[in-house]
Amino acid sequence: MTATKMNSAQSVSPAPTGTGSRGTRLLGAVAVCFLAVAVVYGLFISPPDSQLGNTIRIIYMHVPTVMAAYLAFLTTAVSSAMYLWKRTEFWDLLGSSGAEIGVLFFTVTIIDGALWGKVTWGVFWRWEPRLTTSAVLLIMYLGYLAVRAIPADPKTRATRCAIIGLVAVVNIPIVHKAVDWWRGLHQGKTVLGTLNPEMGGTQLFAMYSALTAGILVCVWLLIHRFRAGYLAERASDLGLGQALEERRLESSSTSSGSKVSGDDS
Amino acid sequence: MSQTRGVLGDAWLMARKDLLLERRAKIGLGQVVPFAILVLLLFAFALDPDRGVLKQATPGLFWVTVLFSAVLTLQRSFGLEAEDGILEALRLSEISPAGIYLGKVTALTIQLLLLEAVLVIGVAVLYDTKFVGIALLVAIAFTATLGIAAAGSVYGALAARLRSRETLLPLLLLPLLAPVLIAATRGCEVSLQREAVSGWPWAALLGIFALVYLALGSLLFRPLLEDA
Amino acid sequence: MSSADLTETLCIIAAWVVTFGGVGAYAASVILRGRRLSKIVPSEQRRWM
Amino acid sequence: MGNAVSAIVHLHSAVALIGRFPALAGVDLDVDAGEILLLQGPNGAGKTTLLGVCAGLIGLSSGEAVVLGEDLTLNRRAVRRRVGLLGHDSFLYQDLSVVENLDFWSQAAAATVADGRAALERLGVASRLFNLPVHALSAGQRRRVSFAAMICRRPELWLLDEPHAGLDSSARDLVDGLMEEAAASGATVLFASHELDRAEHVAHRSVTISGGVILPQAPPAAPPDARPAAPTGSPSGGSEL
Repeated sequence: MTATKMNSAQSVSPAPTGTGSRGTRLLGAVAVCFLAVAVVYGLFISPPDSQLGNTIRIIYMHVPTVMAAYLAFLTTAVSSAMYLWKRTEFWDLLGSSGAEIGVLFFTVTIIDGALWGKVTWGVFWRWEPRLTTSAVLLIMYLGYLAVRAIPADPKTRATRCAIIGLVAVVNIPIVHKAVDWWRGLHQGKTVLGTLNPEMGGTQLFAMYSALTAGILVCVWLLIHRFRAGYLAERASDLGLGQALEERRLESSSTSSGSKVSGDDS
Repeated sequence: MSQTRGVLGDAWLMARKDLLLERRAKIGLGQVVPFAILVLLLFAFALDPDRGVLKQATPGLFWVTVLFSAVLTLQRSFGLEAEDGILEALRLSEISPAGIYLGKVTALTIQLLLLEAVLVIGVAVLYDTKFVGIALLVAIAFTATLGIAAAGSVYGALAARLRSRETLLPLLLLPLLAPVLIAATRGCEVSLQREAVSGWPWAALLGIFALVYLALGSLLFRPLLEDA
Repeated sequence: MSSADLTETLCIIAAWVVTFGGVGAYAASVILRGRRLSKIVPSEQRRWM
Repeated sequence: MGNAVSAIVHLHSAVALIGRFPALAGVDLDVDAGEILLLQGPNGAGKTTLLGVCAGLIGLSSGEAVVLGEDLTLNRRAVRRRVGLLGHDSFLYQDLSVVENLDFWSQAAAATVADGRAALERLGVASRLFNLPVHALSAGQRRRVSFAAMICRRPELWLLDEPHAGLDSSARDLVDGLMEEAAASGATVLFASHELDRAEHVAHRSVTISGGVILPQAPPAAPPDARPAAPTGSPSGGSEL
């Protein structure tokens, strides 16, 4: 809370006590407005679809989450490439934030899709191309997070994750194509294939406000997750200066075999 | 002379060494091939052979068996590079990272193709499969195997130095190979004339997969060896 | 017919609850993590743009 | 302190992290051409890490490192072809035979197969062992093969991690002879050893490393923290967004 004296003397606003800032609060407020509109129009005002009936209300959630997930994974892919080029912590943290948020939105997407399937087909899962693709991609990025969770030197971890981020993203179009061709042989009702291209005005309005809200929430989450990751790195760095001091002190106490930790290789 | 060896020369040096290692240690022949045959037997136990399920599912079962065997082969292939400081020695050597990668892919492709040859005999005998459309089958087997080796070598090298490599490699690799499994299985079904459409698009998709990962792996292997 | 309507209503509600609940819970966890870490990290390293 | 230009190895305030552990905590070291330098110190002092840094395998998180004229903070790869590292690990494929290993590693080092065979001979590896797989060798025999794989690279800088360990006395004499011969022909040798009576006999000079720093030669006058403080890692990137 107390504003520590900054060397630049001019901006003496207190340091933030969390990952929020004026920008994110503004962004969050706008997102909440769009969400409110989406709830009101999506659940109450807009009429049932001519073909989908009330299940279009699930699509209002399904489409924004899948777009948010792809936006997050796109962020991860770009960040992975940028990390391997620039090697800065910024791109590493942004990439890992994207992967985590993408996994979150993909999980929600798949659950929404299964619920839609339950109403439409009577079963939760029917190997619908988009859902199948999503499931494969979700597991691919769970692997990214699994590697991320392995304790390692920050640079090592960053390189591993950047490699996985790139290897995974080029697979997305291939998985799409393969699954499309595969399911194309027994085409049935698909989630998006049944959308009426001439949706009514309120339906379109509900869809677009939900989509905007989804993307804003995704960006908002990315910023906060990035900052949380940045803080976590700084918190781990805190030990470093002390570790260096302790390491040097080992030499003054000439007791051999006073090894602290880690392997000497 | 050695200065002009180039990436392909490096790859050949690595691949020759890997094949020599297999000839000496016979892990693939002595352990992976029996495992693959065992999986074929297990599938027969799980899916009653008299109800025709086994026959219908043969292409899928074949490729699932290949995928599992590929994971084992990759564990072995990169496990021995991670032992005894070999990775450090390779970094100190003149072999380019792309050469190491392509060498590993070459050796793995050859080993897996030989394994598939044994498995083909296995399904022919055990599942009573009649092979038709050989050209397409060969094309699919080659492109699929190259794709498995190309993508697998990136993740194999990445996982090799991690303590949890046995569990991590399948988690990373198998979803990545999902399109290979789909394309290879459908392509073989078409070739065995279960479907009345052309199978060559599947072979093309497998070829694209293999080329994409060969290019990516060649680029990524340097950071992979240096920093991962 | 009414049981189908019930399923439909339940599934629609579940979809919205899962979406808002899942994303909301994640957002809360990130915010709380940020607050907790902010107490540890010195303030001069906590300047956002 | 030798001057930085002619030194084969020049480290200044070198900090190297293994994970988040500072294995080197600010090393200052200069080694001149043709020198045989003994690196001594307790287990976990940072000897192996120091050799890894000189070989260009381990990066610095801060400080300076110039080895064989190559600035390792800019490029760690250029130096690798010019050094030979004998580590704790054998650097050999266990399932390949002695000659198969040497053939591979000599070609990998852009040397010829003949170089590899000559090195084996130089190390006194009996020809009856040539076709045995490496895992069937005794520890001392394997060490000789590793040594042969190293010298067939014709390194300008020898980095040896406990070269005497596990060797019989004739092999130790052989190793000492090789080091002296290398130094006489202009190469530089940096080796870590616990066997001081033998090592000090070969070495021109010795330094002690402990707690990730090189101890002062004279009785310690300055406290260890009088060394130039290494900036603690606060990587670039900053708090954007």
